[in-house]
Amino acid sequence: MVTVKFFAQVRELAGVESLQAPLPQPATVDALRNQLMQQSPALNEALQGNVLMAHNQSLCDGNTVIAEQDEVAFFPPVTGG
Amino acid sequence: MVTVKFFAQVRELAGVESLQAPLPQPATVDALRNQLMQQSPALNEALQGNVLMAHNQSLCDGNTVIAEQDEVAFFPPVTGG
Amino acid sequence: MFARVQNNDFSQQQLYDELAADSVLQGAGAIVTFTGLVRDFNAQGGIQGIELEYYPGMTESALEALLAQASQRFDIVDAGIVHRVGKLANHAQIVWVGTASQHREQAFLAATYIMDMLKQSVPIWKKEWQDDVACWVAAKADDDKAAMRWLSAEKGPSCNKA
Amino acid sequence: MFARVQNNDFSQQQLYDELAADSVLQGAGAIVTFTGLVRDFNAQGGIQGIELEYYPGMTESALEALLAQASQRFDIVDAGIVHRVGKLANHAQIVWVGTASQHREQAFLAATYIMDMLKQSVPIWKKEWQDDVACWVAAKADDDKAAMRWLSAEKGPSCNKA
Repeated sequence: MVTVKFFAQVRELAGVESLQAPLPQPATVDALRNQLMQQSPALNEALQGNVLMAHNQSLCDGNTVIAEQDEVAFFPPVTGG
Repeated sequence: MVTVKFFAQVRELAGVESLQAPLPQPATVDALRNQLMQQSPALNEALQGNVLMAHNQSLCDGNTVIAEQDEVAFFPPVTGG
Repeated sequence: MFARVQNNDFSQQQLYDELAADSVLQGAGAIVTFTGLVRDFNAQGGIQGIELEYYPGMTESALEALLAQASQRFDIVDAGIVHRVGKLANHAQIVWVGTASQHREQAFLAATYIMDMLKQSVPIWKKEWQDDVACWVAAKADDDKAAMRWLSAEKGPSCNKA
Repeated sequence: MFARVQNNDFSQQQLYDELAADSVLQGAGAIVTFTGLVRDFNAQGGIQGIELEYYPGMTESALEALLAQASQRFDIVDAGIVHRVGKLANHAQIVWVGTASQHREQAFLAATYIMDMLKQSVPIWKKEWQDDVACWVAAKADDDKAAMRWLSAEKGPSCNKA
């Protein structure tokens, strides 16, 4: 299983802060995103469009390979500062 | 007469902080500078080379026209900050 | 170097002193600070404060990574960042960045760089309160451009956006 | 706007507060400060403090003129300069510049501009103490270049060097 976290608008649309998901096949961030989008209309909406991704707390792209126990996060473009 | 002021190295070389000089002919800052340089070896050395000039407390060039009671200053390139 | 995420306000004097203390001993002659403040309006009119969400763990490491990048890229002897999160009133301090260098140009460039990159790569999100409704702030194209200016001078980022 | 020449030390917090107080009410979201410090060495080795001479009257007006130029050139809501003169020990604060703007880029540019132009056009001269001898510091070609970068973008200075 991997830990999935959501932040800001993505979290609000998903309706959940965090969840556990089975490791997808192939084991990439993009595959995880697709798997989650098929799981519910809320997740489908939350993960559409310009969503940033982090793998074990580092920004990553969709091709990044993930493993059991990893942490993946989805969130909108950042607006701090 | 015009008031002449010297600062930093120029002041030290001139050996004087301030003096009164008759209005030169023509009445320009360059003419004043030449008149002072002929006045003494110390002033000749002080006013040689890269010396900045101010007329009534604004940076100016040698062609600037001066009048009775004006203040003219000579000093090296600035090094504040 | 210090990178902090906190709810509490910060003191200009304390942060300046913290940065300057070691820096002067390392030959620093120039210290630049940047402070971001909550403005009391947006394009739609007056606002009543903001709220900042972050990603505990990642936000701190992203700030530390940013300081490390700035140190590598610019000739600075020290740098620090403090970013507040949670609810902040109009006019409150949001973020402080300080850089110390032997020469002023590098201190100015490093502080500009840190702010430009922070606005693009550090996971913090802003909501603005307006008439009892809190709206997420959209990322600005200007901020993307500011960060891209630095990135285009590099070999390419090691990690891309989706 | 404030421009001061003084012998006494200044407080980071007080100057920041003075600049920020009005600025936030005018929509400032970004405050940049620059502080110049006495370094304890030069190209010849360790030094024992510096001494700054100025032109009473002209120095103050030159600082005020510089603030006015910066306000015209950049989109800032406020700015201030404090420059110390007289004898200053190693590591002492020499100069403080603060700028406030709605957006950070203009605040950074205005502060950089003020420091670059100050080093070329404000009548202040620095001596360094080294082994009981005080030597005048020569103007740096780098500082001339930094100022020229801004001037070359103008129609031309209204007043030239000798």
